[in-house]
Amino acid sequence: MAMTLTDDQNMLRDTARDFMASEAPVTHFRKFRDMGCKDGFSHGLWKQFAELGFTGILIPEADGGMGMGQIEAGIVLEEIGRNLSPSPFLTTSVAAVEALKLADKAMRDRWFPGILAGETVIGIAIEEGVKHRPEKIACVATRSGNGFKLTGQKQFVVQGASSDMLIVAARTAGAVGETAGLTLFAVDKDAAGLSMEAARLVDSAVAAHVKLDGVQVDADAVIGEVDGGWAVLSKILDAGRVGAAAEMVGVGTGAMDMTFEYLKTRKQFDRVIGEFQALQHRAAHLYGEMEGARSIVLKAQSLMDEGHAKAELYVAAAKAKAGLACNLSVREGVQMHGGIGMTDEYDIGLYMKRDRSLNEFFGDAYYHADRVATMNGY
Amino acid sequence: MAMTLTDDQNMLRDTARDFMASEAPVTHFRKFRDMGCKDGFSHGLWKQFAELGFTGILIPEADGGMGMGQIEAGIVLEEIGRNLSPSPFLTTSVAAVEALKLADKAMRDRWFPGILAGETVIGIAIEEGVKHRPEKIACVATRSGNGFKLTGQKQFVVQGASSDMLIVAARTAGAVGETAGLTLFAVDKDAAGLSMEAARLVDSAVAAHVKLDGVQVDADAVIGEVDGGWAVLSKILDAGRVGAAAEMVGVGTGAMDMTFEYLKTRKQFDRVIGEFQALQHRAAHLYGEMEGARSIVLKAQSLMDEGHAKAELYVAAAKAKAGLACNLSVREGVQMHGGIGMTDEYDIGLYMKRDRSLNEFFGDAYYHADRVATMNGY
Amino acid sequence: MSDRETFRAEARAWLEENCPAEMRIPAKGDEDVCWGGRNFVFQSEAQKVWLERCVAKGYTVPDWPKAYGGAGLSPQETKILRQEMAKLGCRSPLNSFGIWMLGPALLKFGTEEQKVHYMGQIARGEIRWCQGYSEPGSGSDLVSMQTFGEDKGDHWVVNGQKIWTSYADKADWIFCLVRTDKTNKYQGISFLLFDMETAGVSTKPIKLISGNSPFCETFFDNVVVPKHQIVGEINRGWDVAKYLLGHEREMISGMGGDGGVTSIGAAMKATLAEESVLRAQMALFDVDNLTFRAHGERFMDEWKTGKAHPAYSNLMKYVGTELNKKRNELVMSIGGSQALEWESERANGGSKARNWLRTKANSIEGGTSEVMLNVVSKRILEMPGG
Amino acid sequence: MSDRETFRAEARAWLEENCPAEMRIPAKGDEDVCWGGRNFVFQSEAQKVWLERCVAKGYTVPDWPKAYGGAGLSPQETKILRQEMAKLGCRSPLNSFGIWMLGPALLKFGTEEQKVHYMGQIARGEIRWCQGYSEPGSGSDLVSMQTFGEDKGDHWVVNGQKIWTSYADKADWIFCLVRTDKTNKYQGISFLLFDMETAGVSTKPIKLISGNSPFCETFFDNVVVPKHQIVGEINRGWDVAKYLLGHEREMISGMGGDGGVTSIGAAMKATLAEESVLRAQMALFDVDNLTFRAHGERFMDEWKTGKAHPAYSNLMKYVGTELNKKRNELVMSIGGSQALEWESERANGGSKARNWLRTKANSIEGGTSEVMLNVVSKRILEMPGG
Repeated sequence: MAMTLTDDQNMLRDTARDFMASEAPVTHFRKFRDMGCKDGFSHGLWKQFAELGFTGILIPEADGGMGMGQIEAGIVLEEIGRNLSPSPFLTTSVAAVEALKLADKAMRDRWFPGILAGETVIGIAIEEGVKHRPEKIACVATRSGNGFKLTGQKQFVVQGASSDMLIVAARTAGAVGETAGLTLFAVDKDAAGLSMEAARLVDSAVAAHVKLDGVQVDADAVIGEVDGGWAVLSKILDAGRVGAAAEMVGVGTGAMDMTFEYLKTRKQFDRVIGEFQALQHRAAHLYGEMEGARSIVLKAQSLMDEGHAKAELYVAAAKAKAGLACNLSVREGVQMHGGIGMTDEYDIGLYMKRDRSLNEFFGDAYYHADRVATMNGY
Repeated sequence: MAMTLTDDQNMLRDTARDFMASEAPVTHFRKFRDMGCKDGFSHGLWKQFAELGFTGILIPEADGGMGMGQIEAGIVLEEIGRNLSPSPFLTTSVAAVEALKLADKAMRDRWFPGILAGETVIGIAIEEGVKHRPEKIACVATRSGNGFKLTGQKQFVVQGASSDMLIVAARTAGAVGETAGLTLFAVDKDAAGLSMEAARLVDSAVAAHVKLDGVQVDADAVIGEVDGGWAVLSKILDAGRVGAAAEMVGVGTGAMDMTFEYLKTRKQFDRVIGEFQALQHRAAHLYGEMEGARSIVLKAQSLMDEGHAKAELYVAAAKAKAGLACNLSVREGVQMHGGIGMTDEYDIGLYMKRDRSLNEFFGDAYYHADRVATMNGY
Repeated sequence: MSDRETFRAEARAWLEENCPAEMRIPAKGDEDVCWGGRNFVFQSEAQKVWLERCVAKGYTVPDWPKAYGGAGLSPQETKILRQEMAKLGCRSPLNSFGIWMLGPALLKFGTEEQKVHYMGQIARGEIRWCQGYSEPGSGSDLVSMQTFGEDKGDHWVVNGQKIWTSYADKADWIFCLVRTDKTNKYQGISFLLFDMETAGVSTKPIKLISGNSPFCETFFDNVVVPKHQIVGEINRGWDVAKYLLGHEREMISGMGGDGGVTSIGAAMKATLAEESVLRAQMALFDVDNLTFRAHGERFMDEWKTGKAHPAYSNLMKYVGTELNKKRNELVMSIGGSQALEWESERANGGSKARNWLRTKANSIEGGTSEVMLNVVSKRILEMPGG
Repeated sequence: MSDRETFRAEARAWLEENCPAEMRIPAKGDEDVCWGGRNFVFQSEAQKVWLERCVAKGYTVPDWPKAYGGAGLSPQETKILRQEMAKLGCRSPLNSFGIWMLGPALLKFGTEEQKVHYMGQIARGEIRWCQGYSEPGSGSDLVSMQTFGEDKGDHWVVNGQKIWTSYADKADWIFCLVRTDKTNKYQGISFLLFDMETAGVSTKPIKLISGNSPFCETFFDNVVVPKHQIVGEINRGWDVAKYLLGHEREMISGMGGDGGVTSIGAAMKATLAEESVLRAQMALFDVDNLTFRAHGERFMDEWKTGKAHPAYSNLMKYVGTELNKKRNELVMSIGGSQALEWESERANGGSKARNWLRTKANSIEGGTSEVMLNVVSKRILEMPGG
């Protein structure tokens, strides 16, 4: 596969770019933030996503979706990142859809139409500690009646309290730390014993702390195979990670462009500060880092779309690199903006906050560098 | 203790600085390198060290030495580093002397006079692998006759083949990886079963691969307590590490000064390159790193001289920081010198080589950062 | 007993007798800190008593001369007093830009009357000061400032705008750089003092990315400032400002962290045990942190004995603030998703995230890292060029 | 079968039949490489046969036109051929600055006669070329060069000195920048070709810190160069040089490592298992290494389709060479004391240390990292200022 976008992909990018810039720019984000919106995003915008086909971008054509791949999802995510557009796209249309693609027809029919319509939101309930450790799932699902009873707690469930359904990873066998013995469940928001406490995050997204107090689900709530949930979870994780990486390419590029623009206009000591060589070199270095991040993310997406054996390695590298580059971009952005970069009035600080959340989502750069090392055999 | 040198220490520094600059400058190093000297240093210079009292700087006054501390030894080492002066000072007068200070009178009387006279050279035979792992000593000493029989191999024994005696760490009890059960021995260079193969290093120092093939030593060859060698070894290591750190402060500062001088004279694009802001900022950053290294090394030396409980932590931090800063200095040095920095004719490359050896000696920056973490409780 | 030991024993006894128990537990946050001033509301009787007793003893500013409200202690005695306060856990009786910044400037540049009057007020916690340096558009380039004081014989009429005035909305007086000669860039600035209640002064808090508003915009609309309210000579305010910036840098360079060498890694042991690469970052940070502590100690010892380069505080400011930013990045990484929470009680109201964001200003305020590097390069390393 | 598949099968069959077995095992070092030229001594019969067969087939320069000694393959076919060669482990039949640098310049700027003559010689491995760009004192500032060619009607008489001429002591001809107009800095340089055996040419190897001498100083003392030995127009040699530097940068940027994504960490597993912080550095390096591979792939795909910014190769050169330096620092760290050995057989004659030192030149030769950052900043990011 050539590492350039096809004409169709370029068209999609133009569409997504125009749409986010006009319908969900940073002012849109500010509006929902400042109203203290309990969801942290606009349901109206989510409907508009659906109208453009974005919500079903990864849903197979046979199921009514666009049947596209990670590259296309990433194109949308990059524009989301560039504009800080708040939406359930990453969790619902990317991570959850990848899981549901492995579900049986009944479940697909139950959830895909709502996603396609921009009406359904799905939360991913995996994390149990403050750091990402998917194999350390301790939440248990014990056989009970026609199905299972789930007990445990989950954290950092982005948009969890706004979700119609949660995908919950629980242990049906094996010990904490093992990848075998996990099972994934679709748990309805109204299930008895399910409670949530919403917490606003630094980037104004809202994540939930979830309690599962003997939540009874039917056997048909299982996504994929009982005890074989790691296969489903892996899909969620790879898609969520590469998706977050793509969004960070957008966040980092948005911050960088804003900063470079500022360097070209701001005057200090009677000179435009972009004339200062020390800043020029840092700018050029940053550009190289962001270009590298863009490349490794595209590579990881391609390999996932090809079903390549090395996809997981590249996804880890992509999440790590995009995280490091985006983090550099927002740090340089705030520093180069100087005092006004510290004010809430300027946008650059919002990019710094978003970067932080995305870096943490599904494993930070250090976690993924560690995985790269392990996968590379040392 | 104030973190400034006393008047006496300043006087010592002036003496050491004048001496190294006139008797053992880089041209001296080049001379011995280019003649392919098998020792890698000048015995004549070693005698001169003795005349100034340097060789016995750490030997107690009661034993005929100057009875000074790590700060004073470090003052000499910094000037050695600045001039790349080749000598057995670090191994013999610092590491070995610290071990022998814990030996009984007979052994001190056996070795201190030769060191004081600048006639004796002692090698430290600890390393058994390519990376520093002092607790992983596998070389064994089994009881035999009146003493012990030593069997095993050692590497990276700097000036080993030029040594009159080797201090050998061997296991008399315990398992590989344990600090208990080690014993240190003074092994004469002519001992039967001891063989050495000299290898020239990148910085033209000569290190030995040592084989101990059932080397018989008397019981009085033991330095310190049988099975309690870790106490002696720790003295060697701390002194060797903080000493290497002090030498790296000298190497890094020497390289930095040379580079800053070059920045002030070299012209490119019709300007002195020191006018370029990108280089100025890198220069200022480097200066800060070297100043930091100088400070932590002084702190570690003070704490060692005080016998402070935190000395080991600071020694680890000092070896790490001096290593990182000196490495930055030589890298920036070669890069800022441009093409001529790559030539053997210019001195900056020699500093790069010396840095590399010193960084590796008794544990590199990463090893010591790891120890800092462990000592800090995580 | 040596003089020092005697002093230590006396100081200890005084503190034990006079420092209320409530003032020996650590302040919880900014609201627990005593800033003094006309409108300050004491949070407790203990806070008030502690201030009053220290004022009476001269211990709000122990090293200032007694004539100006201090206790006239030597640097050695001041250090001993601080050590004893630290041992007992005594809170600072009074925080103040007057103590940290204006006082030292007055001591060097003020008239005797000014010292007695203003330093006395500061020492007694009667007047809370703010600093008017930066202007919109001036940033690092302080001398490009536009706020102008028109000469009206016995007074100036000041018009213009300042920005980044810390707590201007809570301050009683301001020390302020004002252009009094438009024809001379450096030697056309005066260092003026005036009451924030003077007609024509208004302030507007600036909301920061941390969600807090410690800074204001401050506006001057025909503000009348009598001529005697100047520190130093007319048009030579830049000398005062530079001197004072040096003090500010020392203060900010101390911000390299927790004021000590405690590793944040230890508290997070369980997390780090599972995060090998993050642990390595923490380890390398701890090396830098220990280094900075030692560096600061050496700097202070050299500074006190006059051996430090006059521009060295710029280096310390650069190193310390960059280190503090790095520290807070690590705190956020180790804190994980919980550190992201912005309002919850679980996350202490988002204190980690807010602190992290706040530290981003460290390398901007009081001279940016870029300006510090310029200064180190030019003045210490003597690199060529403009 | 598609055309591509057919070509692949044919190429494979040809290679299997024609590439001698000895030429399918990796070259051990520089001495195993075939550089061609008048004085080249083949190291084995197989090496000679392999070159001859490739020459006959046009496979020393497969993508050059047949008229100039190539095989006239399309970029796609060239890629397939390279893949098949890699699969069989075939060595490069011929390494040459003529192929990598002069050839592309001739293809763009040369006359038809020059292409047939010089490119043919290059393709056949008959003439080994070196490059005369840098001069003592010019460094990054190439156009400040002083070597002067005096116009004598039908020839120039060249006097001056070059430095960093790779393997000048082994080269047959040189392509050389010579000032032919002292009044115009940029448009006063010509791109000349001449025989190193011409009277007045002498060379002196430069010993590097790696202990090797791949570069020379080259002296010109009244060297006569006929006018037809110019590439491009008189005084417009800078255009040729710039074009060629772009090619050099692409080549050097490929040096980011082993040409692949193999982690050096895997081979050092046992060491890294005990070195937690070093392992973390290696892990972060591997992230950068995978990134650079993907970046290079994307760059080449964009370059080929004309989508890459013309100055983008400067960015790749910067990133790739800095990465390669970092890689070699890690190789040295992981190699520990054994990697320090300079001459021993155990350490393969100090190959790790020598390679490590060699890589320090990566970010200097072919345009320093600083120049690359300037170019990226000015031309791609369009930052203001001179």
